[in-house]
Amino acid sequence: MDQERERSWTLRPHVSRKVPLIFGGLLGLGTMIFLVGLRMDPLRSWQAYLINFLFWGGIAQGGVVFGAMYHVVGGKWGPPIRRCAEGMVAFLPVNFVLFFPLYYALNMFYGSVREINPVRGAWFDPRFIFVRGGLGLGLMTVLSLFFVYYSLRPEVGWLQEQKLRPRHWLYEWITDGWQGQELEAQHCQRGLDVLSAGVLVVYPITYTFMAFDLIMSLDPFWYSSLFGGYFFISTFYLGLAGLALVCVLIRWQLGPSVVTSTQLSDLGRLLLGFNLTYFAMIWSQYIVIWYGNLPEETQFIILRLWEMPWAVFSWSVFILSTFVPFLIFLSQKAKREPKIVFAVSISVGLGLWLERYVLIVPSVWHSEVIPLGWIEIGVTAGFLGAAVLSYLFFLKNFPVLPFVSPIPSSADLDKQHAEESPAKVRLAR
Amino acid sequence: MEIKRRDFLKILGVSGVTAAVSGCSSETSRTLIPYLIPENEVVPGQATWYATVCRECPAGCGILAKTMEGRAVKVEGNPDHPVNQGRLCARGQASLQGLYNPDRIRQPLRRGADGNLQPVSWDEAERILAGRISELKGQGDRLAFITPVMAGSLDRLIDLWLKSVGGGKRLRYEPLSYESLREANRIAFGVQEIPVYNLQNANFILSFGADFLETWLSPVEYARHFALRRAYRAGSMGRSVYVGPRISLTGANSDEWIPVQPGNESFLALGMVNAILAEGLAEGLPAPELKGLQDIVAPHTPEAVAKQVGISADKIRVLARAFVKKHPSVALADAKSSNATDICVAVNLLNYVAGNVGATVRFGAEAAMAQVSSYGSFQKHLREIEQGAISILFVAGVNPLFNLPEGKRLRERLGKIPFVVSFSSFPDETTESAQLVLPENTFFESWGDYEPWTGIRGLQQPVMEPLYDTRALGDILLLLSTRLQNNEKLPWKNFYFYLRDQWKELYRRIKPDVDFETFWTESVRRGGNFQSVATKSVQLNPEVFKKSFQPPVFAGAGDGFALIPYPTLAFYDGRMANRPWLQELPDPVSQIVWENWLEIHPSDAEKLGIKKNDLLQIQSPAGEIKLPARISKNVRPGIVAIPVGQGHSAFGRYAQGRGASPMSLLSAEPEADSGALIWYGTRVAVRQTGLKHMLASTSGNDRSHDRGIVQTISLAALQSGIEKKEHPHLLRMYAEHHHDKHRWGMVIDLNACVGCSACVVACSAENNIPIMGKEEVAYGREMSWIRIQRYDEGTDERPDHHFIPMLCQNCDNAPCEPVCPVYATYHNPEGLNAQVYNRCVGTRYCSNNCPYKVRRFNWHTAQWPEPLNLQLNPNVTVREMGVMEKCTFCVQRIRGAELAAKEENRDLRDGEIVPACSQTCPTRAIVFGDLHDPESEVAKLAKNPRGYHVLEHLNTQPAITYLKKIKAGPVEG
Amino acid sequence: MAQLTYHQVDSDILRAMQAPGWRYYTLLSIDLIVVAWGIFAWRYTVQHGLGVWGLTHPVMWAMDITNFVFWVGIAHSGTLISAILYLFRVRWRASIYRTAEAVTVFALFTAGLFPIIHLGRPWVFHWLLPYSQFGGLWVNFRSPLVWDVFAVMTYMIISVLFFFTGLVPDMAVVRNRTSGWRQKIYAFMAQGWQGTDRQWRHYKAAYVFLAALATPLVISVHSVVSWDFAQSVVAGWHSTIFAPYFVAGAIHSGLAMVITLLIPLRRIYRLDAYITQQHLENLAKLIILTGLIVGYAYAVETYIAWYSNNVPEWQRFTYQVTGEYAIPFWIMILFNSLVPLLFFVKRIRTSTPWLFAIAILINIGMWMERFVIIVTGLAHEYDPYSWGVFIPTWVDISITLGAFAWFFLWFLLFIKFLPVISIVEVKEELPPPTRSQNGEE
Amino acid sequence: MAKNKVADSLTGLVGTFFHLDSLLQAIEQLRQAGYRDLQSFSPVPHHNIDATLEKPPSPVRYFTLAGCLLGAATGLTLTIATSLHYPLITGGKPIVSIPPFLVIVFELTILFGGLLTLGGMLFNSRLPKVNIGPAYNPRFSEDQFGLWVRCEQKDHETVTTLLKSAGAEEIIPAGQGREL
Repeated sequence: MDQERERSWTLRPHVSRKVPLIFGGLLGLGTMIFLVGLRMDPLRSWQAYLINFLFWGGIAQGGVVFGAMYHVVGGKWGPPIRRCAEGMVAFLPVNFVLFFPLYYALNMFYGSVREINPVRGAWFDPRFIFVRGGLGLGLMTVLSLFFVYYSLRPEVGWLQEQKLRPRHWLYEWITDGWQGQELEAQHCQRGLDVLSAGVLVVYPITYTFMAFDLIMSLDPFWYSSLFGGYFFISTFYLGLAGLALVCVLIRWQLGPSVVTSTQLSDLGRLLLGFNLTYFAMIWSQYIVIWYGNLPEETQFIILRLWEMPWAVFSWSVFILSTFVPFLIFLSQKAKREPKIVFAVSISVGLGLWLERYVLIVPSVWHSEVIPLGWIEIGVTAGFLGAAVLSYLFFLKNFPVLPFVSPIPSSADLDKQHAEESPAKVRLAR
Repeated sequence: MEIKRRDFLKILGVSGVTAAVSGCSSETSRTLIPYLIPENEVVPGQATWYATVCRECPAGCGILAKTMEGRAVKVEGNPDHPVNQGRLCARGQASLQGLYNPDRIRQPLRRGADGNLQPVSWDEAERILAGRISELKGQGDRLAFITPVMAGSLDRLIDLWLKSVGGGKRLRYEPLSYESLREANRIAFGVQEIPVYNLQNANFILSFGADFLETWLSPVEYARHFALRRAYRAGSMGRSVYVGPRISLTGANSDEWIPVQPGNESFLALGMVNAILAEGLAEGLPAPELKGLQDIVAPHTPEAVAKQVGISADKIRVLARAFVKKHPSVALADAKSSNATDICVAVNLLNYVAGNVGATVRFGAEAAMAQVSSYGSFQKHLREIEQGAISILFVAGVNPLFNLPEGKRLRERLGKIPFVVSFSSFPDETTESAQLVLPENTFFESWGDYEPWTGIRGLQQPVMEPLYDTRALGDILLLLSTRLQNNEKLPWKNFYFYLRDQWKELYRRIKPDVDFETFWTESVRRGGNFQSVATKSVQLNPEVFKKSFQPPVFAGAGDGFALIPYPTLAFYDGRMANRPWLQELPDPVSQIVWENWLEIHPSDAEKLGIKKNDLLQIQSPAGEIKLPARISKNVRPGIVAIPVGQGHSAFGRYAQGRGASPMSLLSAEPEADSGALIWYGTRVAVRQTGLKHMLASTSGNDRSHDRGIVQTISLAALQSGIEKKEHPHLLRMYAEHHHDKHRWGMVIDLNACVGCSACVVACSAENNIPIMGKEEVAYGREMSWIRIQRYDEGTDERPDHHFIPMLCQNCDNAPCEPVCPVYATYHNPEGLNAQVYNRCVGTRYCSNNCPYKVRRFNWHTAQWPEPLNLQLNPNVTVREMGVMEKCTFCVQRIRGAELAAKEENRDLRDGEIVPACSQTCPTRAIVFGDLHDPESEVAKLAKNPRGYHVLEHLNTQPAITYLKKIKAGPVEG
Repeated sequence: MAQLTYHQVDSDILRAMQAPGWRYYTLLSIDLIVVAWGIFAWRYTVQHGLGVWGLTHPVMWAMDITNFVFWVGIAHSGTLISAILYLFRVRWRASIYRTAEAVTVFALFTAGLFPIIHLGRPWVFHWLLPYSQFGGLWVNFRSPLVWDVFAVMTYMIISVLFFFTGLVPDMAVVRNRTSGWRQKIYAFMAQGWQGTDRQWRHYKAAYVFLAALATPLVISVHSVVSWDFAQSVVAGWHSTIFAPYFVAGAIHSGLAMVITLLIPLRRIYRLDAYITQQHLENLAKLIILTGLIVGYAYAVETYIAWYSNNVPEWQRFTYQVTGEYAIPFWIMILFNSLVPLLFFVKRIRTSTPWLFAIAILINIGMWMERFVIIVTGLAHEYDPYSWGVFIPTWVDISITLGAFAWFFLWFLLFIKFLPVISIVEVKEELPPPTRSQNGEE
Repeated sequence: MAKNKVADSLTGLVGTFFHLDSLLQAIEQLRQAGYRDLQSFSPVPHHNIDATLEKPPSPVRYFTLAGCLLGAATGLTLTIATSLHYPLITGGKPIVSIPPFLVIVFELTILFGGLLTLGGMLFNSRLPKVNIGPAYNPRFSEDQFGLWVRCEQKDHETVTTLLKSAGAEEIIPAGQGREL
């Protein structure tokens, strides 16, 4: 058994030295461009910053939430996929740090709102937004980290026992107070149960407020009660797309035995499902606003959907992140085909980046020229760099194939309990 | 759908004809002259209009009656009549429900042995009556005849007839009389008259309790004047202040309300005179007069008055200055307290020193009301009755047993009269104690004339055959005299010929350059003959200088509340209480229907621990009644107010047993100087009964909760010149839709709307709107398509009532339309929000989605007890149970006009189409027309800077533009 | 312990279909009386007009539409369990989905009545159906009420198909075990099923696709129902969150109803072997989820009411919380979003009495939710002059009770005439008989 | 029994099994022996049966697809055509207001899809059937498996032995037994 574990431990994508360099470069470049941009056109650079902050943070968070969900429903179909998802946690602390600079942007964004809508002024005092946003994100990050921590601990513990790896502060920290496999299995089990629930409960709330505070309120009049729900669904969808992308890459690295076609197609089915959910969220808002025809609601929508130039963006969002994936994933075969899955996740990601763009920019940007150029690209590149680096860091240090698993989730335990129940009706295997 | 509806109407029309064929015989109908000459008389489905005179109150407005298939279906004001100029009040609109009242007396009745009234034939009835009269054997003065003020041929005929039976006592009785005013005019100016008031020229109207928007003298006329002068023109508008113990509708429409204890008005007026003279503002007064006046008002310095009346001396001075500076102004007095004459005299002096007499107060053309016989003389006759000096009493057109105080004692007294004859058309308190009832025609069925002001002679022609076996009073008397062989004295075949003769004399007097027939025909067609009368100038009557001014005195315990009974907009003195439309018409200020109440100030209510709807016992030396409480700041502390008109014991199903009449609480003692009945002379004790009695109000909430439904603008802001705010350009969710030919729209000027509610009744009459009764209305199920919403925007100290007529806004983006699953409501090409009754399945979603809540649902099958159904407008569907209904700008009238235009192949003229509400509005607040036609009045008004849409933020794009009410604030001077 | 055999499964499940005892008949007759009373109340309405209800201007919808929304909602959990869980290959659905689906079908039978009952002129209800009327006038496809017609009709048809498709193999079982006229009926329902490989193949395929269609359908249906309100401009109705919020609420109430029915069912017919504590616990877990979503919706609604800065919206909210309908409102908050949180405690979600009690409370809470949303929205609309209050009359209440009785009537009949648990799917969960097993025996 | 009239040299044999594995074994043996026209009876579906019989996937999916497309088309034409045929403006919304219509389209898509799915299933599995053929044994619905083999008279022995060897409890001839 140990050999088997050892095999899966060694089975890690070996990333060529160049890759970190390239993305490090991107990060540096992005930072530079951002700083320059701040001098030249602060508003523009800040809005680019906000877009990417929401986008990359969204991918990471979405991934972790997937992991938590996988645990809660007691999924069995793809340990590596679960681990790939957990890996995204690596970017969350970075993202949390990246939230602080926004403090300087908020004043710029909300000055006008406070003038037009004094009633809500106090609520939009940047300091207040900053504090509540910070607390939410902080909590979210901590929960996510500990969730993954409990998932990794047994394996790292085993590694330490086997002395397969030079001592390392990270491992030391993770396996602090190690009490041996069996005990730990139980202990981590409980931890996972609690934290996964925690993640799943806190996530919607935090992201609802992110949506209300950082996007919806940029427009002083518009409001939509579903917007929060819409945003956390969209973010989760984004996370899934990111996950699919990573999985395909891993598969290409380590071969189809690690990430099987079946697992891909299951992932694909999930994507399809959330594609529909995401669309339902858009539709539920659109039809209501269309029908009600109340100016305070319609203006926001019309401006983005029917007025140039924003219409272009909105419709490409629709095509890239909703329509195309739907058509493609209708077919069973497509879902099993790595290349196609890869392409689709790219398209979804692109679409959702534009989505955040078109949600934010028209509210704060009031000049003729469309703010889409080197600043935006630069800032995006920077975030990309940061995200990839942190993910590589995770891959480097932790096994892609969770080998001290399947950790039986409490759901399974229940099922075992069910097996003992008088009737031998066998439930979920 | 339109097609279908018209087919349906044809059928209705036919059935109408068959109904009308029932007896179109006599000469009268041949001698009728329609207002608009049609080719031939009765055409199925085509209206014929007849001019006549409204006799529901002494104002004597001219009306046009619309008859279809021989039955009157709608009345409108007669545009040629100088008093109302084409407009009518709520009572006038409801007059048809007198004609078609299901409780009308349908044939002569006599009191049988068992004490009940039994039908008799006219012949029999005349025989009995003739017998009784001949028993008098020339002692004609044992016969008394009570009528209202008639001011016309019939009045003279009655006198003649009385003479023919050897004289007799004649009483012209009006519950709302102006005896003290008449007397005061004698004292002040030596003319025992009631002058003409030209409110439309008055820059400042100071009303001492005169409710000229509801009942005072000539409400329709004065409402028009008031609105005309209130209109904002060239940077200014007329101002008005109301002095009185409670806020009437008139008070609610004034800039200021100065609450005073009843009876103290005189001192306020004198204080003002004093101030005016002191400040030397009175110009052109001859020295002796000035001297005399100064002597009279000397004791009444503003300071002294301030103490008496309880308002600051400065305020009195400000009012005084304003009253003179805003020349011409006018002060009106409707005094009802024990010192009523004093008050009127004081007010006369005020007008005199301000130079209003001859300007806004004109003697010369006197009001018919001046002919009223005083309540004092009435009392005298009652005493005679007690001594048995009267053996026959004729009562026609009045109901003293309801209106006079001490009803019980009165009934006993009448009981002493061997033979009481009532000519009433309805069973009422008086017919209850009559031996013989000879039902009179309603004025719609009889000839007559009425001269409300000298020179203004309205000619009243019957617009249809009598519904029942009833007769005109004139005819009855003439037939009677035939029986009594008095023909040589009264040689006329019937009243119609007498009337013609009377007009022959008039013809001789005014000598128009046409022959009599043309003159007559023209007068009948136009509804009368109208001459202006020269103003005669008056001087102060020396007698006035000897006048001493008394404080008011009250009967009843000193700690009681001063009782204020007040006639109401809907019921006048109570004679209208049997009209279901008026019963269901919310009182504009209280929004209460079907009953009356006792109004008490919150502070007093708190003292007595009275809560809303507590049933209270109100007691005075003369009697006691029970009424539910309405707690309101509309009355000043220390007084209680009760509307008059309800509390009938016998007046048909709609009036009987509703509320109570405060008149029975008053003391019978007439006022010393004028002999008038003292209305405000009683203190009452108010006690809890521990019971509750729910009043039915149509108002869901009195406040508008910052919804901006009634919007106002300050006079200052208007003077500083505002621009109509252009809305920020809105991005449209869907393309604008176009109205190819017309876009019907409406403008409602909230500054002109006084809340008189005439439009509401007019709408009910035009659109066959059923009445629901108290319980249903209490639950919010009234059916009115247009309603006068009253919002109290005032402070805790002082209410501030705003009125807004709310009807279907016929929105461009009507939220009600798209939600209907069956297209029962849709937007028609002329911009109407059409409602197809036959298509409606009754999901009621449209009403839920209507922000203005102007859609009405037929909860039950509507009831029109015979013969009310004869009034139904054949051009409008009667809606079935379970369907939604609403205002469509009187689409039947629009179609009618369009058809007419088509036949004459011409375009529609602006103002050709007039919905019922707009047609009757006495203040012309409602204007309807085509918004597409830039020349139309409505299109021009819609551009007014005061214009706004209700609930604009919902983007419903209503067809109705409201013009903001102008808040002028307190008068300055 | 011995494995369940195929044979035993048949006999256990068919036991429920044996001739009923006096308890059953008493229950049935009481139920019938209530149904009859409800029908009388409706007849009375038709005769005297909707005025006999508590409806008024401005509250033109109240208990009628509340019942409609409530019952459509009840239907949803059935489809969730039978279709959605099927797609997610959740095995434990096997032994409860038949009942759940029956609930769906019967709830729809009940809900379907109200669009007709609530009409002012029910005798022309057919004008709501899409056919050419009055020379080419159809229905107004822009009206949410017409969407309702389509959504509910479709949902009803698909559910019935799904229900009977699932029944076919079981009907074959029953057919083979009965005789006489009963057999004829079941034979008809079995459509001549023989369980050949070909039949099974197409059957399974069809079943998957029906499930795949039912899933988006079920979501769309309650979205459409929610849009009856959300599409209006009524403050408190016009809200974008309504669609997901109603769907979650629907499933919330539906699950509660399923629990309410399953608990007595397994007790009376001794089906604990098939409907285990585990099933109920899983349902309870789902309820936690839906409860949380519903709670989230309440919170967001409140936040937006404040945030929107919209006077009528906020005043309506304060009215809802403090006005005439405050009690129903707080019941709704308590029963729908707080009480279900108790299920986080394992001891509670595994105790039958607790489950039953809380399920009942949720049923009440969800009915109240619909009532509160509908009535408070209308009672205090834009024009304060036209504010009003709805007070239910005996007719309102009778019709509501009648509807409940009507639903239970169907369910009672179902118990006796159809297998309450899918025989075939339970067998599928068992290991097929093989020689090896026999070896052991 | 119309089909029985067709006197045919071909007949069939039905073997009854108590165990799934025996059934599968029988299928394999027969297929090796070249008897490809087999027909199994079972109380529950089992993927192994299909696997061993090597049956193609069910074509029902195409019915579903067709139904959905048909439904969508119907929905679009119904809504748009009727609105244009009797154009009434409501609430200022366009005569052809797509968003609301899409709701109808969606519902009809599902409805038709569902109907055709069911139709497809009935059609493909030759249901409904009026009467059950002799090959069928009521216990097939309970706990036994059956296998019908199409073979000529002369092959009866061979087939019988094959079935026996696989563990068939009883073997009866069932003429044109194919799920008649």
